[in-house]
Amino acid sequence: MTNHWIDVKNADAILIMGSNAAENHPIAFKWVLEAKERGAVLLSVDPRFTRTSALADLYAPLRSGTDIVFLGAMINHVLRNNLFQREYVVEYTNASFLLDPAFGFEDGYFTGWDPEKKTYDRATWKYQVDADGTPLQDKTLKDRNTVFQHLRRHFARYTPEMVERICGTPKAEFLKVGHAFAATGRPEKAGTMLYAMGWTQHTKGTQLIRTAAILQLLLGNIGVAGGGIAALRGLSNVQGTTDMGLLWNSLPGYLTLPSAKAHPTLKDYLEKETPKSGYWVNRPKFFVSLLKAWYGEAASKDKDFAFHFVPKVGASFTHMDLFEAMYAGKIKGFIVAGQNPAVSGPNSTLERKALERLEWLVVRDLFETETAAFWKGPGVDPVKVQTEVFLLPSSTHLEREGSYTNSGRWLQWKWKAVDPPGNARSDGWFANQLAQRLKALYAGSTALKDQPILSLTWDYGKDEPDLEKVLAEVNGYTTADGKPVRGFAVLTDDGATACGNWIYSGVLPAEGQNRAKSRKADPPESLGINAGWGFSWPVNRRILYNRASADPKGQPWNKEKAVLWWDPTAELPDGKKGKWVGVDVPDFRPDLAPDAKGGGNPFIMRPDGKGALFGPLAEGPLPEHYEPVESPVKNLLSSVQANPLAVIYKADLDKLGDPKEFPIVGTTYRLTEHLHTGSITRNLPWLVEMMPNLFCEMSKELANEKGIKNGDAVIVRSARGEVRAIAAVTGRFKPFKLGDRVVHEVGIPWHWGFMGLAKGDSANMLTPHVGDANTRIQESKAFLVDVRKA
Amino acid sequence: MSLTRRDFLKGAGTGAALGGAVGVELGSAEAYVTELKTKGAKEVPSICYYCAVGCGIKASVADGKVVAIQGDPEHPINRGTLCSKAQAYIQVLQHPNRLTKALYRAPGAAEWQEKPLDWAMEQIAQRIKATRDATFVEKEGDVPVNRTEAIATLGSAIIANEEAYLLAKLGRGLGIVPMEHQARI
Amino acid sequence: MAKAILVDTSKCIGCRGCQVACKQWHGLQAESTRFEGTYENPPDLSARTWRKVRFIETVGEDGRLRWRFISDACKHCTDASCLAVCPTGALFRRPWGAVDLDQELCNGCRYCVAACPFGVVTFNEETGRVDKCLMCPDRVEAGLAPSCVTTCPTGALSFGDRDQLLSQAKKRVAELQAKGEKGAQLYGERELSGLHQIFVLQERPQVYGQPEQPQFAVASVFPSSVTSVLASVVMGVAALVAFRERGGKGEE
Amino acid sequence: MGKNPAWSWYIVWYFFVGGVAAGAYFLAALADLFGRERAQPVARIGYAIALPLALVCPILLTLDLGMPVRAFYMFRLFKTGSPMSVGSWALLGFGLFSLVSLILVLAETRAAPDRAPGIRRLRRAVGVPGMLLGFFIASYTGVLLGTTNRPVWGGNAWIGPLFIASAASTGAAAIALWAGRARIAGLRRLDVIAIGFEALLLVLFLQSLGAAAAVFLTGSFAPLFWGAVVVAGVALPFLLQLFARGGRGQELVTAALLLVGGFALRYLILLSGQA
Repeated sequence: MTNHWIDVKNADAILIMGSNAAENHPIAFKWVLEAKERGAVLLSVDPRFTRTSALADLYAPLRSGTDIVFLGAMINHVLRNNLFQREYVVEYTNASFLLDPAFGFEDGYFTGWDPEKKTYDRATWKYQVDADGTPLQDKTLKDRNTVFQHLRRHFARYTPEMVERICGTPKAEFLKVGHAFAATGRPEKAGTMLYAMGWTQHTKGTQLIRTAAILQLLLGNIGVAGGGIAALRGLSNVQGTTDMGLLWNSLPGYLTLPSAKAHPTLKDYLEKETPKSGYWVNRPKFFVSLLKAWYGEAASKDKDFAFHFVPKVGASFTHMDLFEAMYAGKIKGFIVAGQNPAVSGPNSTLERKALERLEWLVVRDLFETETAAFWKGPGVDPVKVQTEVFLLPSSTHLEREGSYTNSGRWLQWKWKAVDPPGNARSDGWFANQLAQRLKALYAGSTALKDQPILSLTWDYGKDEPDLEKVLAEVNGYTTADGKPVRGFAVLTDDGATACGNWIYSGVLPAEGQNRAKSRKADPPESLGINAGWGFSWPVNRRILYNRASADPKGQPWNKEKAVLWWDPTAELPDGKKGKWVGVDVPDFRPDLAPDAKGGGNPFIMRPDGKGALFGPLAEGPLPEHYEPVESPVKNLLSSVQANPLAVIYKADLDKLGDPKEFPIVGTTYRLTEHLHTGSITRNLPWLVEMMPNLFCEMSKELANEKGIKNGDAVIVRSARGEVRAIAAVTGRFKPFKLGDRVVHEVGIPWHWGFMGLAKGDSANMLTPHVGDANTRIQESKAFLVDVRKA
Repeated sequence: MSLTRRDFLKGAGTGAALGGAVGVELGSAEAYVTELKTKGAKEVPSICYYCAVGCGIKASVADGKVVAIQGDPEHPINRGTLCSKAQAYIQVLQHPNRLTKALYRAPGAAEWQEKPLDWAMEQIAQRIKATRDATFVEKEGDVPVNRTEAIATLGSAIIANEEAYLLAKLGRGLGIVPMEHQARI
Repeated sequence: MAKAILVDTSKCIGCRGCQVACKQWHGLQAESTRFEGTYENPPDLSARTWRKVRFIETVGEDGRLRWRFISDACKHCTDASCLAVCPTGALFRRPWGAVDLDQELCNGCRYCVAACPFGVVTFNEETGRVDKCLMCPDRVEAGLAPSCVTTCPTGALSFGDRDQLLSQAKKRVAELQAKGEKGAQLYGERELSGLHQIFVLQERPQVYGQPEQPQFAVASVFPSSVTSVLASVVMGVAALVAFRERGGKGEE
Repeated sequence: MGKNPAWSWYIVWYFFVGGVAAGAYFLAALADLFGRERAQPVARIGYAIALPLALVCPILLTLDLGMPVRAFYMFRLFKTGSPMSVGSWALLGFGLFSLVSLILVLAETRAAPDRAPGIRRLRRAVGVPGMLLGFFIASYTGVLLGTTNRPVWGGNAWIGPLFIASAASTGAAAIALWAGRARIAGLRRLDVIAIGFEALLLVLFLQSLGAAAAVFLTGSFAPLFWGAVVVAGVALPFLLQLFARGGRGQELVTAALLLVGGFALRYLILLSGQA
């Protein structure tokens, strides 16, 4: 989230799309309804009428996988009717930048497409620059090569009629939503968008979110209170664990793991990964401080801070890559903790089969999960499974301490309430034990390959680690005396500082001070910044890009909801006058005056300081609609059916469905009453009694066609497998009328599995191993199925 | 003998008057009093386990047991409120099927065996070492790559930052590249 | 001062925090259920489910679909049939309005079960006694709100002085009507001389499974008694006619 | 709508047995009051029947409770708004009066001739409040059903009267059966009036139900209603007692029919509100 949960109350319009916030983030809805009480309009766009839609002022249905068309048409609507916030767009975005005249787009492809290699040559995806390399601009936005004019032309094809024919949204409903949200284009108005997996689990998920970002930039909604784009993350610390680098190519603080090809040496890494301008110029300080934190003494300057210890990536290992490799027998050992891929992994038939090919598997969880029990799952003969499995009992969050980072980037400390039962232990304990045991096993080895593990700094106590000590390392310290650094601004690239995760730096600014433990809330009637509650990364900033909440002269666009403004009289520590003041920590150099060079560039993480309407991703610098890899219809916008760069896996169990055999769109989602794979919640009687069985929601029309009655058992089938569910025949799903065609969609929650108190088939038996072109997240929100009465 | 509670009479209203609701109570029936079950319990603040809203919860602990889990009224996001999942969380702590012992399943076996935790940890460490040693790639050409792609880790997104940091540090320290978690799917 | 719970259905998102909060606070066991084509479960209020959210799909006059949620529990009526008929005094009224139940005094006669106009009071087969929502007297008397209210994220449930909640509810109804919600109405102000759980509804009570005109069961004692006395008189006269000896005529 | 209280077979039997006991008693008392020597068998037999049946009643009621050991909690309160509360006390009183009346019957038969009239006077005096309790016992169950929010029962004011008429006819039937070969004066006349009255009340009851009457008339209860209640319990005994002159055999058949009809009536009314 660019902003945070409470800030939603400051919005004038809330578009919930790709999320069912009332269902999956019920407490967040407190703030959605608070905004509504204050007069905000609540818009719900979803294939199905959800608990969120029930509270919305306007609801518009759309076929799964067509969100870019819907949002693109909103962009078109805003541009055509001059509803965008012109000054913001001109000053704060790259709208006025001139693109290479050779850049263009035709029939689904941007310039540079190589049909042989199936990749883009990005040579033309760039600005025209002057001799200094500064992009050329036309602030009138009239030049046909401006980003703005490209945007206009690109989205001109995204008309309300197209929305009706592709998304199945009645034109009138689309226009109502589009109009209501476009009203936030006025400078004093703010609109926010809440999304979740409904936007990410597509083969063009990243582009979809970019479409949203473009719209928000056009409407001047980024950086302001009540604005922003809110990724509603699904698990209590999925934000923090991502921040900490638990993704294959990531190191803590979003420092990329070096690759063998691009970064053979530290010098290569720093040169290639550090831009010339923007905040990332500091990357060497962050990276070197990380190496110091990890490898201590061994990370000496003369040895390139032990850069060679860091594993260099070769092949990709995103979730699906990992399981494909496992299925191919390339992965021998697997450690799974608090996750349950046998249920949550797409094409779970393949992923379960992959587990059989492991030599050993370690699972740590609260209950016996499907992943731990894969060897006795449906259709599996234990005798034939040679995998050794260790299942270790885990403690719950109330039986251990530590900090969680919520979706709004707030670090909050949680105190331990009780001791865990029996041999249940925390993940910290597991890591600590394992590190000590491995260090002991490798002790004395002089082999080069064993030096990284032997050099790894590790001193957190014997059993349960001292987590505040860990947090102190994460925060960073000066290597000379071990004193905490006050923030990442003082980190250095010469080895004088160590820091485990630069973005968290400042959480322990002084010894004995842990800002994650701060518990001073703002009064309810305030703007809701709550700077005294927890610690928000970076540097306790609550609204990212908040320089953009003020106009180019430094005055707030909306005085009533002012976040930041330039005070020319305020005194700086050095006695000079003029600084940014307000209720939040400036996301800007605090003394950089609006009229100074760069004083009007709010997006400091970007080299040019401008919001990127034009921003290259794998499949192009502007979002374009393609049909899902499995779709019942032809792409009406171009002859390119699916995202040309979608990742499609080709193992024998990776089958794709033919629309003739599987004419119905299938989608998966979650329920309030269960969490993810249900490994916890399907064991809790109070939750099971509310949601006992797997069900499949479908329209009355489809049910009629198939002779299915509400409550009947049905079989939902895809090219990958089939599941048995109970039919929920409802008016909340309606068939989509696409021109003269009718397309049906069904939905099925993915919480069930074969273990636990409430058992059922897993919806992911149906979903495919196909992934987003940028993130490789699976396309489980739009795939093809058929339904029949069981 | 005393008249029934005045409030009964008051409450009974018109309809009861028609029915002649004049009652006499023979026994003494004071309104029973139940003590607040959290009375005297220690309130431990924490953060909800489930989604990423980050609601504050407080666990009421008495005699080393959690007797109630409620919303933290001081928390600015949820202000004491909680959804159904969080309200049911106490059942995890009281659950008869919670894992409390290390279990081991030998190749081809049809059942789990209970094992001492220490044994399991040592075995795991040895498996990691064996697989790492057998699959470690020190160099690709001239470039030191120091990695193994034959050991993978997955999870978790519901552990503390500090724990995640330790796992990341240890994993990379061992040279493991395939480390993923819930954020990808 | 009479207390009450206000249920504002226009703010309910159906998260069912209240439903489970009640179970947690009172330690109520789960029921065995099956998904029957609706999110709503368990199917009804019961001895183990004192509060539940009902999910109602309905189509308005404008042809648009609505999905209504209502958090339902004991209404704590002023004219409380259950309390009025209870022969043992197990059901009683708290000074602040709640209809409470002393399990120690209940002998399981089930009269209250039949008497309740809302189907709230339920016999518990396991304990041989009845059960229902008590409005958390332990919490209220300690200065807290009932657990369902405390947990409600959106303010769909609130607790306080009944008078104050009533005026709040009326204001809300007016607001909703001004927004075009023509079905917005108050339920529980006058019904049964006033409920201690009052509702802001967006449709007719019937749509939410609530009786339009709940009846105070005891109201029929008087007419029934009159007819019974008259019938007794008739039988007295009949006996007089039958047994009075008139010289053995008619019968030997 | 209230939930189904699931009152069991014990309650059907209680309604029936209580009705017979109450009917027998109030008929006995009325015969004692209004009849002369020829009506004395009605009084003696009626009192004699009332006591044992009155003793069975609390047992049946107790067995139906969720917590039978707490049956005596019924006597914690006396709540005039609750028919069950008042009924419990009334049942206690009725049992006492039945006992006293039976003692006085036995006392009279064994007393010296000069003391017998005094005892009978005393019995008549005792019989008056006892009779009132009898009427109460006969009807309060109907009032109780009316004081609910169940289908058929809720708010209905005709079940009490119906139960009184039925108590009279089944009480008379019980007396007739007890008497065996002996003829009892006045019973036939009483039957005719009571059954006629019952028929009238049945019509009023059904009419008050409106559309809900269908459960009896055409619904799943219809065969039992028409067969057992209307034909066996009302029409046949009425016609037999009015027109036939078949002697003792006929009396006994009529009595049996009345008991069957009375039982079926209670059963159906209890079931219809719990369907």
